This record gives sequence, structure tokens and C-alpha cells, in this order.
Amino acid sequence: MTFILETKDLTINFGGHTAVDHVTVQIPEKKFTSIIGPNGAGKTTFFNLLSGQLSPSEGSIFFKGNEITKKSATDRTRLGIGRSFQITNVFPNLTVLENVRLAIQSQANVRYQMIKHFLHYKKFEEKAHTILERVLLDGRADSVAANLAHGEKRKLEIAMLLALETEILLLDEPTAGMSLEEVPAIIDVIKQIKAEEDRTIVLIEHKMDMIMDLSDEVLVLFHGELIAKGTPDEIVENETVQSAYLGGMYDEQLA
Amino acid sequence: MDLIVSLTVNGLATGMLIFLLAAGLTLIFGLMSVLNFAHGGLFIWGAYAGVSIYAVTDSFLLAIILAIITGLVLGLITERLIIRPVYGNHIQQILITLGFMLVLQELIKVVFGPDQKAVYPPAWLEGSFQMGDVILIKYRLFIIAIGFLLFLIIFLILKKTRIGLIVRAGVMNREMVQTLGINIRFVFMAVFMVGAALAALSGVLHAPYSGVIYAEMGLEFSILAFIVVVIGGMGSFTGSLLAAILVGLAQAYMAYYVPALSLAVNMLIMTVVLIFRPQGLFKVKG
Amino acid sequence: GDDASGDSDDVIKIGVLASETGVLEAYGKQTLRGFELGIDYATDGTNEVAGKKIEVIIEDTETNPEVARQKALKLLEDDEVDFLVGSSSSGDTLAVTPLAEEYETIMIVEPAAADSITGSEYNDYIFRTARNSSQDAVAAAAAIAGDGVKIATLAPDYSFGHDGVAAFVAAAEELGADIVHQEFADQAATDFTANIQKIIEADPDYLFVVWAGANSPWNQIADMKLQDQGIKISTGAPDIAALSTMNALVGMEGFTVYYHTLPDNEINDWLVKEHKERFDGEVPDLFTPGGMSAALAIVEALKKTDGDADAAKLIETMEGMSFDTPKGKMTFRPEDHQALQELYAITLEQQDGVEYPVPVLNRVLSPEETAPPIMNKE
Amino acid sequence: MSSLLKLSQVEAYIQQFHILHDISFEVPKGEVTVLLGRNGAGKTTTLRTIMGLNPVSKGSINFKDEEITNLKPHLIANKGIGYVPEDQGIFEDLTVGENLRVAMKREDKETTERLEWILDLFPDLKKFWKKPGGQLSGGQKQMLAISRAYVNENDLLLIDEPSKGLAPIVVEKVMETILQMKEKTTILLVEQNFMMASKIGDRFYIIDDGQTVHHGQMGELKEDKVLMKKYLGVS
Amino acid sequence: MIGLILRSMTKSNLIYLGVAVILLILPFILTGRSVQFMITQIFIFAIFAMSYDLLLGYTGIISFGHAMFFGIGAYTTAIFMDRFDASIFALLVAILVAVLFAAVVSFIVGILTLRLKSHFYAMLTLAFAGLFLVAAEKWRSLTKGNDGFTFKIPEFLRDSTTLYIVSLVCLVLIFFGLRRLTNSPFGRVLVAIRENENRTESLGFKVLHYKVLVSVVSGVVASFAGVLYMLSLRFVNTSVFHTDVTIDVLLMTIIGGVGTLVGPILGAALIELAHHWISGLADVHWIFERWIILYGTVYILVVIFFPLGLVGTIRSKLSGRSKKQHTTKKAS
Ligand SMILES: Nc1ncnc2c1ncn2[C@@H]1O[C@H](COP(=O)(O)OP(=O)(O)OP(=O)(O)O)[C@@H](O)[C@H]1O
Ligand SMILES: Nc1ncnc2c1ncn2[C@@H]1O[C@H](COP(=O)(O)OP(=O)(O)OP(=O)(O)O)[C@@H](O)[C@H]1O
Ligand SMILES: [Mg+2]
Ligand SMILES: [Mg+2]
Repeated sequence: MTFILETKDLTINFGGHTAVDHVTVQIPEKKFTSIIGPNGAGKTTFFNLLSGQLSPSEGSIFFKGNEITKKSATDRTRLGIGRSFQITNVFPNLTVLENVRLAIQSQANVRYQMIKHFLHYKKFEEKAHTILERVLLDGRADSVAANLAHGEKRKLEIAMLLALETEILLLDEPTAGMSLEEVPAIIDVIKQIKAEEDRTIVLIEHKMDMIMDLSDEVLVLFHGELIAKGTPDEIVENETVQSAYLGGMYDEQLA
Repeated sequence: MDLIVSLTVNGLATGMLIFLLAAGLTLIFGLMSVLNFAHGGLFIWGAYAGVSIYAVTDSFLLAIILAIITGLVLGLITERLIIRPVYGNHIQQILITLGFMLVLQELIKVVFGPDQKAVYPPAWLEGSFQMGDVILIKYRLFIIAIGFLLFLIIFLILKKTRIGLIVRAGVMNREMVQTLGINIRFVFMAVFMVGAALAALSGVLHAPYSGVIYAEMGLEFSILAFIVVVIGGMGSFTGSLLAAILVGLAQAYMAYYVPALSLAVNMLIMTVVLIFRPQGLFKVKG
Repeated sequence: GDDASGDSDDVIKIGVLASETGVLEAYGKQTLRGFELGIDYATDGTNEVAGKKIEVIIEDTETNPEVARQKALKLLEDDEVDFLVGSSSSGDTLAVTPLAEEYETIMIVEPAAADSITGSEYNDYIFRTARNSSQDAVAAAAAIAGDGVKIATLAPDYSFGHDGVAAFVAAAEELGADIVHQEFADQAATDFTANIQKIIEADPDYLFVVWAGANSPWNQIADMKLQDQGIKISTGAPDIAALSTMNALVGMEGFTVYYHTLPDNEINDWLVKEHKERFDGEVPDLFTPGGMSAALAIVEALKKTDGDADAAKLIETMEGMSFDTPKGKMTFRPEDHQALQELYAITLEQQDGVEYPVPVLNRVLSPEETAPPIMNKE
Repeated sequence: MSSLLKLSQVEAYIQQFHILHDISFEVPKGEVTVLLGRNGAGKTTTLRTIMGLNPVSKGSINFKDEEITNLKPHLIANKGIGYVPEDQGIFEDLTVGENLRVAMKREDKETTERLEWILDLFPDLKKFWKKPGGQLSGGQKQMLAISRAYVNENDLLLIDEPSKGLAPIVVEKVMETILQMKEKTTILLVEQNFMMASKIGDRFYIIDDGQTVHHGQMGELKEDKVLMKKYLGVS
Repeated sequence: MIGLILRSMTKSNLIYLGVAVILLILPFILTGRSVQFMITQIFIFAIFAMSYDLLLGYTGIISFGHAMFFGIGAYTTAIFMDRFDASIFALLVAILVAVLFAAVVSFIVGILTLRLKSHFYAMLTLAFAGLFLVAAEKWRSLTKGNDGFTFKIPEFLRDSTTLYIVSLVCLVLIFFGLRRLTNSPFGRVLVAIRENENRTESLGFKVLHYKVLVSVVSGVVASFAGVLYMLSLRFVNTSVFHTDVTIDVLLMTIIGGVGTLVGPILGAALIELAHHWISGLADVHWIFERWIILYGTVYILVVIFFPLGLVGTIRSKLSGRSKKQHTTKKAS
């Protein structure tokens, strides 16, 4: 099995508090990996380290065998690491379509094009519509992003990530706050991407049914440390995970 | 040695004067995140109002009181008419407060006449102490004392009450503060009035120091105040005090030792601080 | 202008540029009052010279060169004035003087003082009734300098200060004085301690101060007891509003351009009397006689040309022309068109019933004595 | 049982958009009432409208038999309503402690006790007492927001999706907390986590396209598969 | 949809071109040189304000030191015209030097400062402009300090109609050029930076590159405005570096409407005309001698009644109305 992303002893301290603590993992290529763990375990911080929003106090990160620890967030996106944000992070005063188009544009190598009118790039717009349809948001393409309801913003996050067409997708709680009706649709999208395009996906979620349904492998973070790793079934059986994370609820949820 | 004492005391006094001017700005800019370019207008109104009554009654205390009242009233008007529509929007704040600054400054000429006005310290503050070769100007010692006193009072209020927290929270998320049952409009208004009163107070205190007041004075000094607020770290009240003292001392020493650079000293300090420590010299990062 | 004299033969139009608003508005107002009075005096209230009506058009430069140029263009193009007069700031004036040349229109510079106006930026159409900075400096030197007198200077750190000091130093050294220290301070500074400290260390007999602008060092000079330490202060006495900030400097010896009690002549008597009558008992101030002189110069020149406003003719007439003013006889020096004029050596004294220190005459500095160097030839 | 809060035919606009068309419901004292509905249905807008953050254009809102329609938000809050917004509304630059202190109207014994109680539930908050709110993890922010609404004594709490982003074990804790709070405080809850809603809710209202289209006892809803499918997409 | 935008785009282009043609004919009807001078000033400040809009309106950068570039253009021109013969060639060299100098300065200042958050950037540019001002005061052998100096310009530009037309042509070219720039993919990234800098970065755009590039473009355009300003004023002093100049251009941009390009042009016109007209009222009644009060009031009223600036407010009113008509049921 080849590993697309590896970390060695990845660590970050925030003034005395170690949010990610010597985490060494390997993310297999074209597989579906999930990360779970209690609130404040360091999952988002781990993503921030991978995507370059934060730089580690210690340890290193490798993408396809090359060290990228010192690279900026921008560079990593261009290399092929894309992410979505837990707290929605869109361009509030631009339209939904424009938001997605920007993501497409960054991928299309017209980044410093100053002369041509942006409307010449019709294919960008078509593509944006396709992606929006996929996440059930095409109806709101012309709305200003700030006017979206919370769940709709989450969909926009996913759309922007999809538009980046990166090899690896880091999804931070994509369905938080999404309605019951729509979660399955989004799960379908994620599944499709995995199936059709054969990409690597890393997912942070608290919804255990999703984790069980999608993951090839599950990593468990606890107080910044990687405490368990395995197939979904193995993880659910793990007693530490049960007491630290799942509580009694999981059983009922399945029931 | 004498030289050092003399430069230091005078630098300190200048610093305090700048601090008095910046104090109102720190409150308004630091806590409320309002870019108030009309600050200089409030300053100059305080100066003129105070000096006028001083000329008539010969009571400096009365001058101070009237200046503060002028500041409060103008603060009320400014907040309600000028600032309220533009909270949270720096660009509009610049436009509207600059407009108001012009109005305030020009109104001075209508009300008090276009000429500059001479001001002398009250008799009990006139002159200087001489100790050996060191000359200590009384009025400056007075300024230093007032400055520290004012700093202490405001510092304690900010520290001991939750008013500072409420204002800062209100800037970050106005709606949320309201849903906690706080009348943020009123709080903002009150803080703004206090800031305006501080500006006016610093105006009237500044007058005998420079010996003369004139309408254009406000804008000149408010840029200096902005610089100090930035050097000190926005929102940090202590930072403003320290930055003001730093600027005061630097001006005094530069004027003596490197006169060629004295024109540029404020700008240089700010440039260096911003490049190497953009959050401000005295603001600890969270 | 070229065709200006053509179509309005019986009217002489004069455009006056002054700062009616902005930092220098006090100066602007003085000039305007003086000019108005000057026309009245010179024409005996008829507003006519050589059978032609005089029409005065006033424009506000707002102390802004761009506005000054625009207003000057308006005066020259739309109003087709025969003379320009102005203005309160040297910058405004310099922005306009090339237009005087371009439109071949005489411009009387008043009260802008920068040397360059009749120096490096000189053109033939420029005449100046105002004294220039060098004249000030020569007068200042004449008031205090002498063999072996030790002098230190203090001036604002920009061109006005530097030019003034340079001219003063030259003049004072000429008179045998010894310049022991030159200090330049930030014009906007609130604290002059360091500068004054250095001056004390230089231990001069006199401290000569060049200062303009509202923010002034006087109080601090007094507070630091320079006079107690045997250092006498000298400066040019400013206008009345600024004099009132100089209580601390009573006893100072220096010079002035004008104070209403100083010149002793009929025109000045008339000016003081008339000014008080028209303006609520106020006396004429520093630049009022300058405004008046500008008017007097124009009327005098027109009398000589018999109402002909042709620029070439006027230049010929005005070069070397002498005319009476509230400050005695002035003469436009042919070389650079600068009016040589009286200035006054004075002492500031406290007087009963006056709230500010009053300049009292020591002696009149004659036009010859204060003649500045000629600076328009390289 | 008397109802603490009552909305009758409330309509509301956001800017020029007509968002709420006809919202009517009652919140009985001492119960947990749950608002359900798909994304963009208008749940959040309803809560904001109650809080006075969004003007009512038609209809009326009554709280404790007093009309509070279009009162200023701080007046509404002072009548005894607490609010946990959808985006948590943390004051990012203030520390955890300061966030709570801003909320505390009094610093008396009772408030302190409430504070202690809630902090015991969320020990993370104690641990990060001096950390700026903006640096908390998503779940920690949620905990802070709930605590902040709780420290003052309120008759009614409006809570917008409290379980969002919380670990299962914490969701459980929040559920318990809400159930305990319920003894003193009435709760109006917006919740997408149906399992949680059904466990702690007493009654429910379904909002669709800005209208209250259905309501009943929570128990009934679980049985009504048709309804669930129609409005919530749950089968 | 696209077709519609494209069509309306060309329509608005036609309108702009129409206005330009009218302005082009104007000087042959309105021959007063002072009027021409005033309108030329409007053109020049419009160019300057557009360069500012590029920073403020499109990229969200507030600068308090934009006068720096204006002054660079102005002084370079003035010094070249003064020191060398006032020939076209010398002018071209001057323009080249001005533009290069401005580019280098904006590049260095940009690299040093654009990492900072907005307020800090604003204050730092204020400081840099302040240092330029001090330099101009102090280097008196070159600048003659704050008295300044006058100079001659090439013969053919001395005619005010010619200068009017040259300025107008520059304005039109720069307007369409900048419009292209802002509507290009590059321009859209600028807007993205204004909206959410961090997110732009994580989409794979090197934000600093964009900011530095745009500040260079803006600096160059501003310095060019400074060149034109000198051609019309023919006198320079340190006032070109004053904060007042920055404040004026800031106000023009805001009054017209940030992020619109047309706005700054209208803003420049409005401020110049309002200034002229209101100060002209002084003859009507003594109260107008204090015209600055009225002038300041205009600013206040604009913010209250046109919060997005003239163009911004009008646009949002128009689009608001059309949106209202379209508000049918949203997709589920
Ligand atoms: N910028 C920061 N500065 C200081 N501390 C931080 C910062 N970012 C995160 N932390 C701390 O690091 C810890 C891990 O946070 P992180 O956001 O990674 O948690 P998480 O696992 O994503 O939790 P959740 O499931 O609640 O989102 C938390 O205790 C948080 O307070
Ligand atoms: N500021 C706004 N301007 C315009 N429309 C808005 C604005 N805020 C919300 N809306 C619209 O109002 C409708 C209701 O939004 P609301 O946030 O109340 O939905 P919700 O039921 O809370 O959805 P979610 O479950 O996604 O949080 C949505 O269609 C949304 O697009
Ligand atoms: Mg997280
Ligand atoms: Mg919602």
C-alpha cells in the first residue's frame, strides 16, 4: 500500500498546551480515513498542520514522500492538499457561484491573468454549476454567500473543496448542522467522489454512523495523542474509545 | 547629569501631554474600534471653551470643568449623529468623522474668531523651580501629575468593572452582547462621551503649555495621538501610556543628540515598531 | 493681458489673491483691508485713476497652490484683470507668478516673503511691495549685531527657517558678530527643552529666533530663564494676535515690519484713523500697510502712464519708481523689483491698557540699510 | 398548563426577503419544545426574531403574558430569555473567563453557584479559563456558549443546535444538562440531531418555508413515519 | 446569463465612451482656461482616485500614504523639467523615471508592510509618506524645501486645451485598462482577498504576491497622476506629500463608491465642483465665508444618505429592485 501523506512525531504547542502530541500516522492513498476524538482532542489542529494553516513545533510532514513541513498553505493546496473548514469560511459578499468559481480558477492556471475578462472563461462557470448541483446548492447560485442559512454554507464549503480537485480532501465535520434530510445526499457525494475519482479522503466527524459507513480506517485522537487506529469495527470495540469518546449513545444510535 | 534630568523630566511631560491626548483616542479606537478623526475637533473645542471661561473668570479649575462638560456634550452629539450610523465600518467612519472635523474646526472660527489666542498658566503654576542647573517647569510637573492620576483612575475602572469587557465584546459581536441583556447603545454612548471629555480635557490642559491655541491645532495633534495608540498596541490603555512616554522621551533626546532626525522621530519609531512588532510595543499577544 | 486693455478701456481691473480661509486667513484679511484703504486713499475716494474706474476682484486662495493657480487663471482669463496682487503664502504666490509672465500682467507680491519670488523664480512682471526674508534678516542683524556680539539662532526646521537664518548669519557676520550656534527645531514640536538647552550651553549674548506659525517656543524660553542667564532674546515682532503670546519676552530687542505707532508720516496717520473708523476701533496690523502699499504702487504707476495698463510700459515705469506708503517711501529696485523699505528696530515693552507687549521704536532702519542682496542673477 | 412564550402569526423579513410567513406556536412552561425543519426553513430566523434581533413585520410575540414584539434585544433578554446562537457568538478576543464575566449580571452567591455547576459539566472550560475564546476547538466553543447563556437566571432559554460539532459523549452530557436545566428553566430548542431531539423534547413544531406546518407531542412524531419522511427526510 | 452580462457590459462601455466623447468636445465650446484647468484637475484626481480604489475598493487595503506616489511623480517631473530643457524627450524620460521609481518604492513598501493587518498597514504607509515629506523638506538643494519652485513644461503642452485633451485621453485609457484588470481573473482574486484573506490563501493563491502586484500598479498609476498634476500646475512644493492629499483622494474614492472605478471619477468631480461652488458662495452671504462647514456637512450627508458612496448606493438600489422582482420561491 502506498501512503500519500505521512507525519512523523507531529507536535504543536500553544503556550504550554500540547494540542497535537507526537502524532505519527500514514494516510493510505485512495482510501478513506476518518479521524475521531473528543472535543478539543486536536483534530482540527491536526488538519491545520497538514494544510499549512499552522506550522508544527516539532516533527515533519511528507506528501508523496517529499517533505512539505515548511511549505505554505498556498503551496500545499497547489500540490494537491485541499481542505474544508469546520467553521464556515467563505467569501461572504460574493455570490455562491463566484465563491466556487474562485476555487476553480485557482486550479486552472490563470492565476495572474490580468488582461482577459473573467467571463471569457465560460467553462469555469459551467463547471461551477455542475459542482453546485452535486451538493444540492445550484438553486442558490446567485445568492450572496452571507445570506445562506447555516446548512447551506456547509454545502458551499464542500463545493469549494470539490472545485479545487485536489488529490487529497480533508473534510472537517462537513455535515455539522446539516438537516437530517440532506446528510445522506452529502454522504452520497462523498462516496461518489471516492468511487469515481479515486481520491484520498480524510474526514473528521462526530457522527458515528457516517464513520462506520464510509471509512476504511479510523484514527482516534485523544488529548493530542494518537491512541488507536484500525478498521471501524475494531475501533468501536475498543474500550478506551468507548469510554473516552462514544459514551453510551452509540449503541442506541445503531439500534 | 543635569542635562539628563532636564531632558528626562521634560520628555516625560511631553509624553504625558501626548498621553492625555491619546487617552480618549485609545478608549474610542481601542475599545470601540472607531476611527475618530474628529478627535482633534473635540480637543480644540475643549481648549477654546476652557480658555474662554478662564479669560473671564480667571479660574483654571472652572476652565477644566467647562472643558469636560463641553467634551461630554459634544461627545453625546457626535456619537448620536455621526458615529452611530457607522459603527463597524471603518471606511465610512473616516469619511464622516473627517467631515465633522472640518465642521468643528471651522465652527471654532465662527464662535471664537479666526485669530490664535494666547494662554498663560494660572499664577500658582507659572514659572519654574531651579535646582542647580536643572530647571523644572512647574506646569509640566503639574501635567505629569495629572497624567498619572488620570491613568490610575481609568485603569482601575477598566480593571475593576466589566465595562471594558462589555465594550470590547460589543465591538466583536454587537448582537450577542445585547442578547445578554446589555444596552450596548447606551454603553457605547457613555464610553464615547468619556473619550470625548478626555479629548477636551487634554485640550484645555495643553493650552497653557503651548501658550497659544488655534483652530488647526486639533488635526495636527490627533495624528500624533493615533501614532501613539498604534505604537502602544491598539486597545491597550497601559500601552498608550508607555508609548506616549517613549515618544516624549525620544523627541527630547533626539532633539538634543540627533537633531537632524528630530523631524522624523515619531514616524521612525512607528515604522520600526510596526515592522518588528506589529501588534504594538506593549501589547502582549494572547 | 494682451487684449485686456483693448476692450475695457475705461476700467482698470485688479485681481487680489489672498488667503481668506485656511491657516493664513488672518494675514489675508489684513492685506485685503489695507488694499481697500489704499485704493481709497490714492484716489481720494473716487475709485478712479486717470479717468478710469478701478474695479477690484478678490479671490480666496485657501492657502492652496492649486486653488491659487485656478483662481489666478480665472482672474486673468475670465475677468481679464490688468493687475494681480497677492498672496498670503509663498507657495500660492509661486504657483501664480509664471502666469503673470505668460499673460503679460503685472503682479504685485504682497505679503509673501520667500526670497525666491524675486530671486531664483524671478520674472519681469513681478514686483514686490512686501519685504522679503533677507530684508527681515538684514534688519534683524542691524538691530542687534555688532563687533564681537555672540549670537545663537533658533528657527523651524524647514525652508523658511533655514533661509531666514542663512540670510541673518550673513548679515550679522558682516556687522562683525560671532554666530556661536544654530539650532533648528521641529516646527510642530511641543517641547523645545533640548534645543534651548543647547543654546544655553553655547552661551551667547543674544538668541535670535526666526519663527512663524502658531506653535511657538516663547513660553518655554521664558520658563527656562534664558534672560536670567544673561541671554537676550531677539526676533521679528509678529502681528498683534501673536504678540499676545509673547508676554514673557518683555524687554526683548528686535525688529518689526510694522506696528501702527512706529512710522511717523501722514499716510500712516490717515491709515490708523481710517482703519479704526471702518473696523470697529481696530488698529491696522502687521500686513495692513503692505496691502495699502500695493494699492498705492498700482495707482502711482497708472498715474505715471496716464492710465495705460500696458505691461511693458508699466514695467518701464515701475522699475526704480518711488512711492509714498504708510511705511515711508518705498522704491522698486530695478534689478529685482523688490521694494526697498523702512523696517523698525524695537524693544518690546509692557504698556498700561494694552494686553500684549508693545513694540517701541529704537530707531528706524532705513531702506538702504536693510537692502537685501540681489538674488535673481545667477 | 400556561404557556410561557406564544407566537401568533409572526411574519418577518430579512432585508427585502420575506423569510417567515406564518409562525405560530406556544412554549409551555417547564417543558422542552423542539423546532424541527430542513436547512433554510427559518428555524434560526424564528429564534432571532423572538430575541428581537430581527424585526417582526406582522403578528405578535408574547412572553409571560406580556407583549414583547419588536422590543429592543436587551430588554427582551432582561425579561428573562437567554440565547445560544447558531454560530455560538463567542467573543473571540476575550478569554473564556471574560466571556463568562461579560454575561454575569450579578456576582452574587447564586450566580457563582450556577457558574460552578456548569463548569463542573464542562471541565475543559476551567482548564482553558485564560485562553481567548477564538482559539477554542469547535466543541469547546459550543460548551462555552451554553454556559454563558446559563449563568444568569433565565425563565426561557433559546438554544440553536447545541449538539452540532460535539462528540457523542458530550452530546450525552448536554442532553443531561438540558434535562437538568429544565427543572428551573423552560427551553426552546432547534435541533437537527433527531435522536437527541426525540429524547429530551416534550413537544415539537415543524417549520417549513417559514411556516409552522405541524406540531404535536414528541412521542407521536416518532411513530408518524409519513410526517418524518415528508418534512425531515427521515425514514 | 453570461450573454446578458456581456451585452450590458458593452452597453455600459458605450455609455462611458459617449461621456468621454462629450468631454472631448467640451473644451471647444467651453474655452475659459480656468474652467478647463478645473476640469483637467478633476481628470487628474480621478486617475489618482482610481489608483486608490484599486487598493481600497478592490483589495481592501487602506493606505494613509498614497500621496507618497503622487509626490514621487510630481517631484520627478518637476525636477527633470527644471534641471533639463523642457523638451518632450525630457518629459518622457521623467515619466519613465517617475513610474519606475514609484514601482520600486511601492514594491519595497509592499514587501515590508503588506503582511500586516489593515490598520497597521495604514499607519505604516502614513509613516513612509511622512518620511518622504521630511526628505523633501530637508533635501533643499534639490527640492527648494516647502517654498517649492516653478518650472517650464514642453511647448505643446502649455496650451490648456491640449493638456485637457491629453489628461482626458489618459483618464479614459487608464479607466478602461483598470476596468479590464479588475474584471480579469486577477481582479477577482483581489476581491477575494478583500473578502477573506485567509481563505484566498488556502485556495492556493499567493496573497502577498497579489497585494504587492496591485500596490505596484496602484503606485505607478498614482505617480502618473502626479506627473499630469505637475504639467497642469507647473509649480511644486512639499504639499504634494501631505497627508491632506491622501485624505482628499480617500474621500473622493469613498464618496464616489469604493470598488467601482466609476465612483472615484464621480467622487473627484463632485469634490472639486462642490469645493469650487461652495467656496464661491462667499460673495453671496458672509456666512458662506465659512464654506468649509458646508463642505464638511456634505461628507456627513453622503455617509448618511449614500452609505456605499454615490455609485455603490445607486447600484445596490437598482439591483435590489430587480432582485425583489425575481424573488420567487427558492430552490429546495
Ligand atoms: N490557535 C490556537 N491557539 C491556542 N490553542 C489552540 C489553538 N487552536 C486550537 N487550540 C487548542 O488546541 C486544542 C485542540 O483543538 P482542536 O480545534 O484541534 O480540537 P478538535 O479536536 O478539532 O475539537 P472539536 O471536535 O471540538 O472541533 C483545544 O484545546 C484548543 O483550545
Ligand atoms: N441575512 C440574510 N439575508 C437574506 N436571506 C437570509 C439571511 N439570513 C438567512 N436568510 C435566508 O433565510 C432562510 C431561513 O434561514 P434560517 O437561517 O432561519 O434557516 P434554518 O432553518 O436555521 O436553517 P439551518 O438548518 O441551515 O440552520 C434561508 O433561506 C436563508 O437563505
Ligand atoms: Mg474541530
Ligand atoms: Mg439555523
